[in-house]
Amino acid sequence: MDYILIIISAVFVNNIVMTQFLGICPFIGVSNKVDTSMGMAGAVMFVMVIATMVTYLLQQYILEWLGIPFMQTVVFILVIAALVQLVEIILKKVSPAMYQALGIFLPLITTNCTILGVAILAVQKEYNLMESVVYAFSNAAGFGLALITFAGIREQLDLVNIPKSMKGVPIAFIIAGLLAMAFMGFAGIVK
Amino acid sequence: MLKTFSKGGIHPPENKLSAGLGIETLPLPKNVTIPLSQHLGVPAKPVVNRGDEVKAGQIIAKGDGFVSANIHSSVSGKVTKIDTETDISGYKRPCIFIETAGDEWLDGIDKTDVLKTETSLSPEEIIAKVQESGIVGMGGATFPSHVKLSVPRGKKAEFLLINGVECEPYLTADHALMLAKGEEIMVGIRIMMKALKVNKAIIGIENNKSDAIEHLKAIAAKYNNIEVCPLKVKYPQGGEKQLIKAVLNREVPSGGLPVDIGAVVFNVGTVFAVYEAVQKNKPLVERIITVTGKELKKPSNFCVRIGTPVSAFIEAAGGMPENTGKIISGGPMMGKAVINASVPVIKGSSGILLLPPEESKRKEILPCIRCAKCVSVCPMGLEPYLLMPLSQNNMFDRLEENKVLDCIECGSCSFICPANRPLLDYIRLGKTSVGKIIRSRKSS
Amino acid sequence: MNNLKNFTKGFIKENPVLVLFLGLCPTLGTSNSAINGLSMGLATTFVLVLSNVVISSISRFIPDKVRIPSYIVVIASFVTVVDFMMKAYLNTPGKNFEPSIYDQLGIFIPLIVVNCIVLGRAEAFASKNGVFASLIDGLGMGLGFAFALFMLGSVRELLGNGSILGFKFIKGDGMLMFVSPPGAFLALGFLIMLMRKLNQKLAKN
Amino acid sequence: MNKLITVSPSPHIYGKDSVSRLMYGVIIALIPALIVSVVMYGAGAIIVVMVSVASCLLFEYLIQKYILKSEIRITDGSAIVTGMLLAFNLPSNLPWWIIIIGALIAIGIGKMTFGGLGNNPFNPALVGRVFLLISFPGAMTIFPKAQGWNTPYVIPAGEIDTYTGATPLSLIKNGIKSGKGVSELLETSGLNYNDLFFGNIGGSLGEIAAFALILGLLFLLIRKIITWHIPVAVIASVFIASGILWLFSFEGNQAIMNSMGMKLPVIQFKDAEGVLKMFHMADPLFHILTGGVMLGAIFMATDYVTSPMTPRGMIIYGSLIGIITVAIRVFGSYPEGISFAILVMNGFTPLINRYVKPKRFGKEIKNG
Amino acid sequence: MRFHLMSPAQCIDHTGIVEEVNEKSVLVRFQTPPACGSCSAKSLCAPASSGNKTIEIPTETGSFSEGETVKISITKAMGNKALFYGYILPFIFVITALIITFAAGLPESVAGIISLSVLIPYYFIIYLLREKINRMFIFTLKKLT
Amino acid sequence: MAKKESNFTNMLATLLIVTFASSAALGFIYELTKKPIEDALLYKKTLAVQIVLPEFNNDPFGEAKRVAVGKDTLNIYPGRKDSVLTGVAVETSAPGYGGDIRLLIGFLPDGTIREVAVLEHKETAGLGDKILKSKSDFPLQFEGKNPDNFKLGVRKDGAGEVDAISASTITSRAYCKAVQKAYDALKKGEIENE
Amino acid sequence: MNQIIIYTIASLSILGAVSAIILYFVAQKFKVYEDPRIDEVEAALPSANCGGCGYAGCRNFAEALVKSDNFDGLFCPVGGNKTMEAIAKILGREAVAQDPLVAVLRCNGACEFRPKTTNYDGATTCAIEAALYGGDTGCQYGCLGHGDCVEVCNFDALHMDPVTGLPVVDDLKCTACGACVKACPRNLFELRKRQKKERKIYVACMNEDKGGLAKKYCAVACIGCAKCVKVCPYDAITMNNNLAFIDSEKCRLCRKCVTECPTNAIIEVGFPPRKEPQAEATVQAAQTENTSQDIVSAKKEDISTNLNKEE
Ligand SMILES: Cc1cc2nc3c(=O)[nH]c(=O)nc-3n(C[C@H](O)[C@H](O)[C@H](O)COP(=O)(O)O)c2cc1C
Ligand SMILES: Cc1cc2nc3c(=O)[nH]c(=O)nc-3n(C[C@H](O)[C@H](O)[C@H](O)COP(=O)(O)O)c2cc1C
Ligand SMILES: Cc1cc2nc3c(=O)[nH]c(=O)nc-3n(C[C@H](O)[C@H](O)[C@H](O)COP(=O)(O)O)c2cc1C
Ligand SMILES: Cc1cc2nc3c(=O)[nH]c(=O)nc-3n(C[C@H](O)[C@H](O)[C@H](O)CO)c2cc1C
Ligand code: SF4
Ligand code: SF4
Ligand code: SF4
Ligand code: SF4
Ligand code: FES
Repeated sequence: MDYILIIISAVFVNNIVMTQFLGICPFIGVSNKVDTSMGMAGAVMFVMVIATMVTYLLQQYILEWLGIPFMQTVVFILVIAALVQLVEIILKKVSPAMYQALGIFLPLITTNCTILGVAILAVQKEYNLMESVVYAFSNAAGFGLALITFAGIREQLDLVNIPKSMKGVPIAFIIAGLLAMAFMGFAGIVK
Repeated sequence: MLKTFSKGGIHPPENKLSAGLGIETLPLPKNVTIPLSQHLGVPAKPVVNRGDEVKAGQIIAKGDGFVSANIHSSVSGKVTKIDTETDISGYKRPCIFIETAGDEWLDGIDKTDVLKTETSLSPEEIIAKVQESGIVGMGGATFPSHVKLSVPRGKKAEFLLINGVECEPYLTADHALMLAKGEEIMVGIRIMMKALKVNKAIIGIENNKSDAIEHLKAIAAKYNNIEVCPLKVKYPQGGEKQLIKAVLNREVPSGGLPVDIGAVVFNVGTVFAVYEAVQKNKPLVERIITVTGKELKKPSNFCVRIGTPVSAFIEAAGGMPENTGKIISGGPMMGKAVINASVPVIKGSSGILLLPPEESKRKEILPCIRCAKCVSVCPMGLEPYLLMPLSQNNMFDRLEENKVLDCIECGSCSFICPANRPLLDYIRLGKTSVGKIIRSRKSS
Repeated sequence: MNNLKNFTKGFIKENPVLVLFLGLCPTLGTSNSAINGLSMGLATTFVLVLSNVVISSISRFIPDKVRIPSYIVVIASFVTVVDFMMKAYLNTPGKNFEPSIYDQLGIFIPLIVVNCIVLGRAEAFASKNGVFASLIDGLGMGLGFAFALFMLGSVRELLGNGSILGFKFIKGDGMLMFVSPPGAFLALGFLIMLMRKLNQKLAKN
Repeated sequence: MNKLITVSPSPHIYGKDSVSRLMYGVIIALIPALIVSVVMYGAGAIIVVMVSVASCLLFEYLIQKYILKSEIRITDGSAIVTGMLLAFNLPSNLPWWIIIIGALIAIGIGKMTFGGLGNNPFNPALVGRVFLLISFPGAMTIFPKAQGWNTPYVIPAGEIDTYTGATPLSLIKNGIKSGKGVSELLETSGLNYNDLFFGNIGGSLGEIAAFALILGLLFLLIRKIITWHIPVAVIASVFIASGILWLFSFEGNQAIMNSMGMKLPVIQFKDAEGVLKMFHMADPLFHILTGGVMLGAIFMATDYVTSPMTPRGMIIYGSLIGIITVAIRVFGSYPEGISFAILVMNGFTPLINRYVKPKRFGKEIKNG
Repeated sequence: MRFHLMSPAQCIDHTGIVEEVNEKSVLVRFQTPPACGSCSAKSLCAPASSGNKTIEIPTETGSFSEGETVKISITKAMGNKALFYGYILPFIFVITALIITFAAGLPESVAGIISLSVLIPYYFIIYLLREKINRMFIFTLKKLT
Repeated sequence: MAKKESNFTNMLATLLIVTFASSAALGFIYELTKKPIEDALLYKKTLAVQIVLPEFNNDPFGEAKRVAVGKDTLNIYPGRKDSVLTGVAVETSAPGYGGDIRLLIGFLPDGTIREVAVLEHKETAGLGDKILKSKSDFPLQFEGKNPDNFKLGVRKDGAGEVDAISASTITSRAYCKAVQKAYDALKKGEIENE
Repeated sequence: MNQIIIYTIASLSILGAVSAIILYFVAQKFKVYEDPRIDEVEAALPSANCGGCGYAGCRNFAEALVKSDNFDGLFCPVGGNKTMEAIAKILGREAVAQDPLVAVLRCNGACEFRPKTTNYDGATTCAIEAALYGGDTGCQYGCLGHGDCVEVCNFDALHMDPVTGLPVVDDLKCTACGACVKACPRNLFELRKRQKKERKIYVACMNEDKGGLAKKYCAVACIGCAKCVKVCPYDAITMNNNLAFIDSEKCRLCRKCVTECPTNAIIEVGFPPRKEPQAEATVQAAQTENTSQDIVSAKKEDISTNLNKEE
């Protein structure tokens, strides 16, 4: 039950993009096409969960143990940066063709602030490992949901004439605002 | 329940002003201008020279290539020049100009009205005869009929469908033909069944032509395997895919041909032309044409020689009304507006429609309100509201993905759009561009 | 002259938020009031200036391949320092238990690490320029960022609460939408649009 | 020849529908509900509708003229529809300046930032409404009691309780929150289905009378302005979703028990009795007749611009609206959720359009 | 290399520049997509940006020369497949492992490490199957100039 | 000096130096700020108690007491000045519209409400959040009242003498309920002068 | 030293080492190295992202420039020689100077010279009209006037003249990117070499009909009389399908052909008014016939004098 609440909360009620304001850059930058948004969502899901697991273990079993939880920021960012690179190396080594296909398929997948943010938030919320993983997963799902919906709207808007001064980023923010407003209706579903 | 096709369609006001009127024959025109491309495909090659004397029915240009057709002189007289002349769209095209002198026909052509029912020709001979006679589809597409009669190897035709639907408002040429030449049409059907080696022919006629349905039903009773199928009135039932769907409940696959599902469709006019060619040895030099319009004194159905200037029979129908805003060759849904009244009639012209100025102007284009009416009327299940901006923005891959090439250009979407959007204009543009891209992809 | 230009460009012409669209997350997340926006902006400026200075002085010694990780370590350290400072000195709740500024900025303090502006400036400017120029650049960019946050915060606070920096202009509440998350997006969208128009005007003259 | 003939690509004739004809059709369809609201709420209803429509028109005009510098198209009727529907979603005693803000948001942000009619991804009237609900929750949640012409537009200070009353939905929601059962609540408040059907209840001014809205629906269907898919999908899914939940609720179980003479609980699960006692819910008929379900399903979810283009898409869209509505009503903190539900699904409309294509004519043949 | 007459709509393209021509393959470096090209933040697009990747594409025809601009395309289906095997499947394995180890009552540190290490055999198996997998992905190279 | 080449030793060395330097600095600064941070945290924790109670110089947390009222257990923090009881802070809560409303209520020894602090709430901004002093005068009604002779209930409900926040009856009810619970706990807790 | 500090240092240093190792391998395996010159080259480019060079965007073009050994076929029409020189400097190569070009419209069929024969009432794009109709005047070669070209010009160099109904090229802004050439369904744009002081002489007509026919529908059509061919001392004019063409490489701006042309189909731009009496007639004729064209040339004169001053 708790897990379900975490999921509903992260996907609908406290959506990472629309109410927590994390991952805005890819949200604004990569959300032009529905297909790539989907790919991006899948990749972020993997990276986010793995990163959260690793940072969780580091935090609980190393930093706390050493009494230096304040090193969180430095350690997490380094670990995440290295981790993402590591995954790439492994993929390339393991199957070059697959790696290449991914490279063509996906836009740049970056260690944006979502990954770090979710890792830190999971620690702050004092979740246990399983909860952290569910939390990371559902935040990635919420990210994907926002990204894909948003990409759909933008694809549609590509075909109509919007005022020149609103084109691009401003209109993206307006849409995000209205979408966030719509999602406010879910408030209270998870107390 | 009457049969009809299942998807989309509209009900424009019928306005069949000349319905039920007989066919009048016009006096010979003084001059004829015979364009060299009256069919899809490359223009025919002239085989006469300036100054030559020609007889009616004499071949004057030979089809050049696969989907090309022969062209015959429609009158007897002298070739005054072979030159380019603006066609109905304002582009200059090669034409042969003939000055009429008498009405002498080539030997061997039987121009009497006597019905000749039996034929001894083999299928191949029939097809050769059709080709020689320069017959092209009279339903509007002017696709050379001999090509359609030669079923490609590996495919088999099961049904011959005869298109007597005439779903376009105003037009009554096919209607008049069916009433006047019922027997001939039946013979023509039998000939074509033989050529196609099919055992079953069905004539599709919309319910608003009940006299024609009764008439043909009565005659068809005498023949085996020919059936008349009344259809509910709905535009564009005359489109061959819709007709096949309505009559046979089969769908021509996207990108496929009717023969892929065992059907071949011919217009009644084409059938009559085949009859005349095979039984009377008479090439395609004249056709039935409706001249109509709300302001016109005497809307009529005429039998005219190919190459007659349009103005000649507008005269015969009571003269060009004072306020004419648009002259349309064909029906109001699919016809083409012509640039002036001096252009000649060609094999594919089924009607001349004169619209008053108020009806000939388009209304102000408003933004699409996404009312989905265009989607709901599209008989091909396309999304015109989407195709138009895709075409405007040159998004060819998405046009292709959204099946722009399936559009039959019926115009239902433009007709229905409350925002007066020129949907079909842009879809056509998109079709052309995508078609080019696909061809270049295939050739590479 | 050049330094002056470097300093001022961050405000209007190359404003990191409103023109370059960098650091959007903290912008949206911490601009529900003018004071929050300003604090976040200043915290970022602090990191930006110091990391720029440090990086410009050490970049010569750093091999290319470990450039980014080294920069990250430097930046992250400064972020942690800011975190310590704010936890120590800006962590007092208000009279009515409004959360302290530190609590309100919350997760966005550690996230300064990944703020594209910081790393971006390190990469694009500090690693190629002298210490002083980098300092000016960091200060300019940082203050430009702070300026944008402050503007956005003020707009939102004014519309949403009828006040700026806590000074009430109208009685009662404003349009509460502007202090809730959707308002952040809407306000920023319009602010960017206005900035665009302003820059166009400037470019014309 | 001075009168040139015209040439243009085919087709050469056009249907008689036009954008303004459709919009004015919607306006006509809204009239029954407007009449009911005037009868119930008196002058307040008229003031709110007038202010809303006038300011929508004005803002549309100003933006088209001075900001977009485009053609002025306020006569097409869409701004009037937006204005009326915005008004229909407001309490009949909302201060005029809040209405004007709502109109500004609806037209300015909801519609014109995207370039105007046809471009907006979200329903403008609902954008305005939800914006106001979140921005001015106080003013937006005080609903006057229906007292005909005696309902004042400005409620005299200190007499709030005499003139205002809860909407049926908030009555139920608040009641359940304080641990009361639904039947008890309905009894004490004296609500019955007749009132719900004929509009003798508190609420936004256009949503109260189901029968007037259904009249509008019939008009829209007969004039072929809308198709049945969306309204039916929304109403049916609200009915089904709330029905299923109701079966699990205390009231639903009791109803079944009464009719079949069985013992509580009908549906068995772990600690069923205990859970059921805590889970109160109104019945599905109540859910479709109250709040904005009818108004939303008939007039707002059907907005062409923001709803899917194919029948299948419309049904998916409508059903999800219904489900989200019920979810918000039952589990969320808002007593009513249809506005949010429609806006959320507006957001998904492009995706629906992308993936739910009309059935094409003819299967594709694979070449080669 | 194989030509397919697939509609371009089902494909994903990238432009790249031929970097090296080998006997059986060419090395192509992707160009930054134009959208990114004009973005002022491109060089800082985060530490792990894979903005310019070089990939090796086997071709039979040696008709490419260095410095040439080419278009690389794969089908969307292929992209999705890569995504599935590269990210989604291992993700599912990790989660499953985590659930199992949790259910088995292992302490969470152990459970975490075990489920993370599931990735090792997973990628090892992929490595063993790499020939087969490589054959799943067909790239189309097309000259642009 | 030219850029260092990217070979393994160089890279390792650089990174080690950088990390060493920054970690050393961090550790150092941590030591420096440790005290202020702890002070700030302590202040934060005790702030509410300081606000709601009159002057005290004991450690109210140290003397905290837990009292069961109905199903709940409340924390009570007595404040004393030189061992004389100056007031008692009671932490209490009740479910409001959006979630639990948590209050800390300062009572004078005679049971009069001195101050109420809202520790946490999830009420609607603009409606239920009027329980905050900064938003409306609603909470002022309670100050100086003694629940013994001030009926904690919403006037509209006929349950007491409290004027509800308009359109937020639920919040108002919850507030009253929470205060009532705190008062009950206070009575039950029987905190006396030492 | 404090224990915490030791732990801090130890853990972070270990982490540093680990990252170093990982990143070392990354560096080994991913030989991604972006030539820093790409950035420089890109900065030197006009960043119009117009595609005039044949690449998707300026950056892609920059990459191609850096990658290739010489500048064969690589040219930025927007930046022109100056840009290419700057890039050559960055890359240490020779720039191949290309003649700067400018677009000219080869149709002078303003409304007054080319009366309408029909009213076109379809979608207002040249592409659609051209696909279905020969145009609303009798000339099937001339400008349709819906401005497809204006739409595609990224540099604001094209505007529709409301009087003539023809697009006008702003020489100063035109970068010769060629977008209009591609867009025009009638192929009316030609990229010509920029000549001295922005002067130019060209045949503003594409009509291939025989003289009489051409003249019938358009007063200023080229009728293929070949008088200009004969009069040109530099062999710059060729005649093909009844249509004259002036090669901008060969033309020396002597203006003999202009006066010779019986239909004024040859246009001169940027010249001072003629003094010889015999030429005056033409100027006058031009003035009476085509005032707006005059305005255009007058404007262009200003421009060219300005240009000269700048140089
Ligand atoms: C390239 C091409 C080849 C065709 N080949 C055949 C054919 O082999 N058999 C046939 O029955 N029709 C053939 N058709 C004819 C079409 O199916 C169709 O009958 C014709 O285009 C006119 O139809 P419409 O007036 O409905 O548009 C062909 C058409 C084209 C364009
Ligand atoms: C929208 C549409 C409507 C058509 N309507 C008719 C019609 O009413 N009568 C007809 O004979 N052909 C009509 N056609 C042409 C037929 O599709 C088909 O080309 C013709 O029946 C084939 O016979 P033909 O080759 O003998 O012309 C229509 C085509 C289209 C695309
Ligand atoms: C968006 C929204 C937010 C609300 N927030 C609160 C709230 O914070 N506190 C509250 O007591 N009631 C809240 N309500 C409930 C209504 O105001 C409800 O009608 C009221 O509490 C009961 O009516 P009354 O106060 O007139 O008795 C809210 C309602 C809505 C629609
Ligand atoms: C059937 C129908 C329903 C409509 N519903 C709405 C609505 O709910 N809200 C609104 O602002 N406009 C509505 N409109 C008007 C119009 O579509 C709307 O203003 C556009 O969304 C503005 O682009 C409706 C129009 C029609 C035809
Ligand atoms: S019919 Fe017209 S307005 Fe309606 S969706 Fe289609 S294009 Fe848009
Ligand atoms: S013209 Fe084409 S798109 Fe329009 S309704 Fe007909 S088939 Fe459909
Ligand atoms: S020049 Fe060509 S593209 Fe431009 S308006 Fe004329 S016809 Fe159209
Ligand atoms: S006029 Fe033509 S060539 Fe010149 S810049 Fe514009 S589009 Fe390019
Ligand atoms: S700041 Fe870029 S993703 Fe958050």
